[in-house]
Amino acid sequence: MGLEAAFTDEPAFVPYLAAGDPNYEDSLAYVEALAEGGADAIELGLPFSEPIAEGTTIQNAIVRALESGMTVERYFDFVSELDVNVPLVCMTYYNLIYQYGSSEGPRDFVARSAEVGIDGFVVPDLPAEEAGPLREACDEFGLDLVFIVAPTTTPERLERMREHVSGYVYVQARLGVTGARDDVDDATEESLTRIADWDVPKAVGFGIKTGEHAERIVSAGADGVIVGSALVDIVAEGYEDGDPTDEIAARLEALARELKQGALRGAQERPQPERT
Amino acid sequence: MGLEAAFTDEPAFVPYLAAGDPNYEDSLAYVEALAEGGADAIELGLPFSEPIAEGTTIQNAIVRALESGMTVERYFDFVSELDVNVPLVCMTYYNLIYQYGSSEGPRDFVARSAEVGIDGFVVPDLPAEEAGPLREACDEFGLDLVFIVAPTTTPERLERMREHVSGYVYVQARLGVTGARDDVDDATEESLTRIADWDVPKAVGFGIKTGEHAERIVSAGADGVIVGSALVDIVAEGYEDGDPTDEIAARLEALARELKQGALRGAQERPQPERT
Amino acid sequence: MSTDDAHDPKFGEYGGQYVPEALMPAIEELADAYERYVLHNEDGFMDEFRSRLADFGGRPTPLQYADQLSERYDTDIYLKREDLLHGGAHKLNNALGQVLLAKYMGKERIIAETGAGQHGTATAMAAAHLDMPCEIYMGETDIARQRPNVFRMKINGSEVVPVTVGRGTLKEAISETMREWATTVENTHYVIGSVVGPHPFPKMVRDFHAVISEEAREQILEQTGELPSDVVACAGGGSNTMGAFAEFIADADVALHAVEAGGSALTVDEEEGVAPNSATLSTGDEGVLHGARTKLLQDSDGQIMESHSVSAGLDYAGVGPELAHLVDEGRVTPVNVDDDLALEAFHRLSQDEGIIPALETAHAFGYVEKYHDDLGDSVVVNVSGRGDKDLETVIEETTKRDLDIAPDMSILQQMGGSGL
Amino acid sequence: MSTDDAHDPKFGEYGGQYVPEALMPAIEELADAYERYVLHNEDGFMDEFRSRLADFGGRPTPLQYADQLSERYDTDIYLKREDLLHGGAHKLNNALGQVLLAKYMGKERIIAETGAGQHGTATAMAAAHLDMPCEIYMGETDIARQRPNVFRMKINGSEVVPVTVGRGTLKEAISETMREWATTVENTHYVIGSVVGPHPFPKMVRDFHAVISEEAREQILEQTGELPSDVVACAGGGSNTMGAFAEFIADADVALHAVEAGGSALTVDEEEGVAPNSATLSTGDEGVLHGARTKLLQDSDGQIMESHSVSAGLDYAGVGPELAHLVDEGRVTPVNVDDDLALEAFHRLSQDEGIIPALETAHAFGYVEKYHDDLGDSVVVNVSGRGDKDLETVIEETTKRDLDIAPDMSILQQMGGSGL
Ligand SMILES: Cc1ncc(COP(=O)(O)O)c(C=O)c1O
Ligand SMILES: Cc1ncc(COP(=O)(O)O)c(C=O)c1O
Repeated sequence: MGLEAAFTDEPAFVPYLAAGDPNYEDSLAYVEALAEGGADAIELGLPFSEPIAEGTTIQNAIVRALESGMTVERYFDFVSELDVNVPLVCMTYYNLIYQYGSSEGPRDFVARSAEVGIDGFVVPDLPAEEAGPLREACDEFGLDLVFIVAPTTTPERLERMREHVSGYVYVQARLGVTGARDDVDDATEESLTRIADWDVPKAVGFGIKTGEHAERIVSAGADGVIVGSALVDIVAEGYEDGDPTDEIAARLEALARELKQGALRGAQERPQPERT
Repeated sequence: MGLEAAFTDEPAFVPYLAAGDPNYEDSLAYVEALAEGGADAIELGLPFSEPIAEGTTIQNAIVRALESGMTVERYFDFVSELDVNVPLVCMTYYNLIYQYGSSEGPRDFVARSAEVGIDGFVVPDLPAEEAGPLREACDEFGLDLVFIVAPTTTPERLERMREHVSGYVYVQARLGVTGARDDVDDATEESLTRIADWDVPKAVGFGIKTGEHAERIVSAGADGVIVGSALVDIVAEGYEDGDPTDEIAARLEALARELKQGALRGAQERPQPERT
Repeated sequence: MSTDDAHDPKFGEYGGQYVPEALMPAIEELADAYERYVLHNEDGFMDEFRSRLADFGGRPTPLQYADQLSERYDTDIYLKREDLLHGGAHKLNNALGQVLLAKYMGKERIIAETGAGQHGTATAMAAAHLDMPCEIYMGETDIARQRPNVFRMKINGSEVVPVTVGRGTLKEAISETMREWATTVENTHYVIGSVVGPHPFPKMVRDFHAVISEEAREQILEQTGELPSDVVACAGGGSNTMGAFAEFIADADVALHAVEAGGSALTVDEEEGVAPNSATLSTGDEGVLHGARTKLLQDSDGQIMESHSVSAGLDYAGVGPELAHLVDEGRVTPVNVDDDLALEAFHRLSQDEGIIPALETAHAFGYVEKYHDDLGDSVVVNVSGRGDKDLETVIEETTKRDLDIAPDMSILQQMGGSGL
Repeated sequence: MSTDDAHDPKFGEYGGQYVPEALMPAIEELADAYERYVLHNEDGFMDEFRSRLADFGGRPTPLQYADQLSERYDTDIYLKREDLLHGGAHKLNNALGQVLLAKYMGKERIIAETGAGQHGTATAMAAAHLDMPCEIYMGETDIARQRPNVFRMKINGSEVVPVTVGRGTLKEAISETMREWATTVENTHYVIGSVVGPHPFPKMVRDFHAVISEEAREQILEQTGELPSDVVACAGGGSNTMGAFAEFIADADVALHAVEAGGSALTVDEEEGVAPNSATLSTGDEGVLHGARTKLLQDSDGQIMESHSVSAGLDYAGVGPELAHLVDEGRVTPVNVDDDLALEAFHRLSQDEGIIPALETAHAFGYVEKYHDDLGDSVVVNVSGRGDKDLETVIEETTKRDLDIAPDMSILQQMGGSGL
């Protein structure tokens, strides 16, 4: 359905979970709970054995998912089986995309993704320079390719990314994983300013944990917020404490709701709304 | 009384024990038992902490003696207390001789030795080249200085030794510690031939264990036999088995008797007796 | 030093820069520094590097004619003695180069990953020597089984940071270090331990190690007047390998053999995601790992396999992209030697030449033993490191196997215990 | 090489040949071989020796300017890097020289004694390299506590013969080796491990190690244009010491400092026959031990004391006779450094310079730390060996002491156990 659509009308809340964490069945319930809680799109992690771009929280989620038997084929099954009504973004590492299928390159993976209803990709270890073949396959099948803009990204690299990006741009709020709030806001504002004239929605992620926090990010000009670790934490804690699946799902839904509400509040506080 | 006297008339049996092995009192009894058994002179070891020239058997005897408290002063006491009627040879290493007393050099040690009734010295780590000061002191106090001739001793060194030697010459039967009998006899005969014209008695030692063995050595031309390890073995075994002192003493006396008898038999078998 | 392709992040289709966006600026900054300092000797960087390698590291290392092996194989065997480098392996060439480069770049802090601890100890030494704060990331499982190396890093003043995620081994340590780097790029340099990772690491690490072949080439010409027929080096990530090959690549008649760890078997267990070897060049296929496209041990999904070898330093599921390329081009021959043969070669070199090699290095000699008939008349073998670090493993693995060539170790058992 | 006094078995009143008669011919034969091969380079012996020292051993070793220490002490500190020699210590210079000499003499077998195992491992390496059967005599107590070195000797193909008499330590091993030599002199050479024993050993071992000062003298002249103000070396038997001093002895302005192990105290326990140090030059007096007249730790009877030091390689009750003589003459200054100061220096060199020294070597640096105000403006310190062998001892001794400078080792405890 096109990722950009998720950002129309109101600021988007985009949660992340690793598919299959801590197991296939529970994970289905958790992802559905996020949709229930108001997700406008979902980043669904396909676990890779060497997740070099993840923090400890998500690394551990990936370990749990792999240990419970998640594979690429089961991931596609998982997506097919998911009962949600929002666009899905496959977040994974390039090697899984590259290896899939009988022919070399990313085309087979994209084709199969399109088949099961995936709308786009975030590939943290695939910079714009190496993204040519995946971009082509995405174009062929009408899928989006999201890129991540970091606070350290140079102007030259911004230009390169702009050429390839579609769906939305993932604005990495800061380098550190946690930290003082004001920092985040400053870095975020600066990043948003740098790409203000791009014609894709700007979603900010990295370290967002509360509704209040989402509110500030959106009020600073973001078109959406991406939240991963805070949600994965709920799964991890519930799993460790042996809590019932429905309770954990309820907690996820509640946090989702809070985050979405925060984003909505943020939109109302914006000095001059850029989009309507 | 002069060591040479021990070799007059008949072949001499010269046993060795470490003074103080396994303790002062027992050791007195053992040495006296040897005299009882027919010793013509006794080599009495003064234990040194680094006995580089000894086989394992005697090394262990020295360790026992040191551990039971033997010191240089106690050694002199030991000699004074000994109730034997044969010449005594102090066998030790040069450092103990050198360190003794208040003035530098061997003189104090020799003086004190003379006082307690020692008749001469064997110092295995003191070659003729280094023996000047000790030779002088011995001359001053009328004591003998025995040297060891090895199968490997060169003719030049024999000459040097001949100048310094007195009392008797200690002929080392062979390099190895144990071995086939015929070897010993050959090496011994050759050594004896090399020093045949020396005017001191020739005593052969190194590996002699039985009366029969003593017999052959003497029949090969030796003026006496020196026996150490075989006797020390009796002390060691008795000590380990916890046998009573008098039993061990009796065994020593018996072996001494056997060795002396062997030596006497050997003298009768000599082709042409050199001394009468 | 070959500068022709310095700006190209690729080796044919291999290489590249598959890293999180947050790291791209650091990598571009590094590529720039590589060009200026390493390739163009700006501010005399290379002069200082070479001079410290000499005085602190002990270069040049000898190229030694091996009397006994040459006789055994009836061919001239020359040993390039990287085991004599400070720290006991070739690793210092790279560690010293990168820490010094970090200094020239104005970085204030060093981080590095380590598995068995060889690269970590080399980096800790270099950091102490150059007075740079240093943190080494190491999986907690590795910390427990590589205690002496942990201790060496700590006494050199480095922090050792335990990585507790997953299995707590090298893979996790690399991810953790990359993440740590991504959050501190501005003041921190990440010293990667082999010719792997994103551009410019594979080229830069190769150039720091190229001194091995630069010396060896000169030395053999001086000693024999001719180039060698063969150069043999073990290959884990491939840093000693590329170092030993680099200056011979243009000499088309010199055969280059990269010896990988054949482990216990060349087959894999897809189910468990485990390869009982790390013969990446011989059995792996193309993929993307740790920032570069290269040959990998992976399952059909593309998940990275656990590799295995008796030698911890060869135990890596990837390999340097340049080596992968040189193998595809036919310039380098990939071969492999299994655990048994490597252990045997370990004992042979120790007994015949009086050199106790690292188990990694022993693989190179295992290859020479088995295939000496295929080698030419003058063979340079890179002795990448010494084996002191491997004594415990060797006792254990030798005892398991009952090798004919192994010395009788009963004296140690008699004296109590069986370990070291 | 100073040949002036080659025929004189004495250094002043020290030295000589206090050995059993059975050994005298061997020693005379050796003195003859020393003169012919070593002093007169007969059959090109010295050429072959020097060439093998280079190719197999890794000579020359660097003379490294120590950045951090020089700054710390505000004087120029130069490190003579014998730790980079094959095997990790200066010991190989002598072991290789003697084993090669044995070959030239037509001997068929090598024996040697070892205490901590450093000389044993060097001899085993040299014997393997030169294809000579080799037996190393080692006390059973030492075997039990020096397992890695026992293993290294065995993997180099040497036999390790346990000496069970007495306490089973170095003293007993020396006696056993001397006795074994006395029974096999005809085909066997005894490789003594330091500048001790009867003539010609002290001179010969010195000459084999003199390459240290030969190189260092040349290197410092090249680097600074001047001779150093001071040379500092640790002294156990004194082989690295004499090696580091030899070529500077004629340079009257160069101060020579021999640093002994002060242990835990300089006092002695006459009752127990124990000196809690091995400061022979500083506190010992004249006597005869192991074939030579020299300075000794002995009780008033002349019984040799047990010496003690945190560093096994300095733990010897005697010292080379030439050093004793040079001290009496005032040419060499004997000093000592206690266990605490040595441990501190161990950590300092590791952290500041990235060099983990042997505990023996650490004594030399302890001296520089404490007395740097008394030293001149250009100090050569002999880094006699590396500290890999000492890790376990250092952990133990450091933990006991709670030294400020020591790194926090709690990471190792957390990961289970406290040893290596
Ligand atoms: C001695 C030695 N050789 C070889 C290797 C393998 O690394 P590379 O293939 O990068 O040279 C290692 C790695 O630890 C090593 O320690
Ligand atoms: C590294 C090192 N330095 C010094 C010594 C002391 O010996 P020497 O005084 O003969 O040099 C030893 C002895 O084992 C040693 O291993």
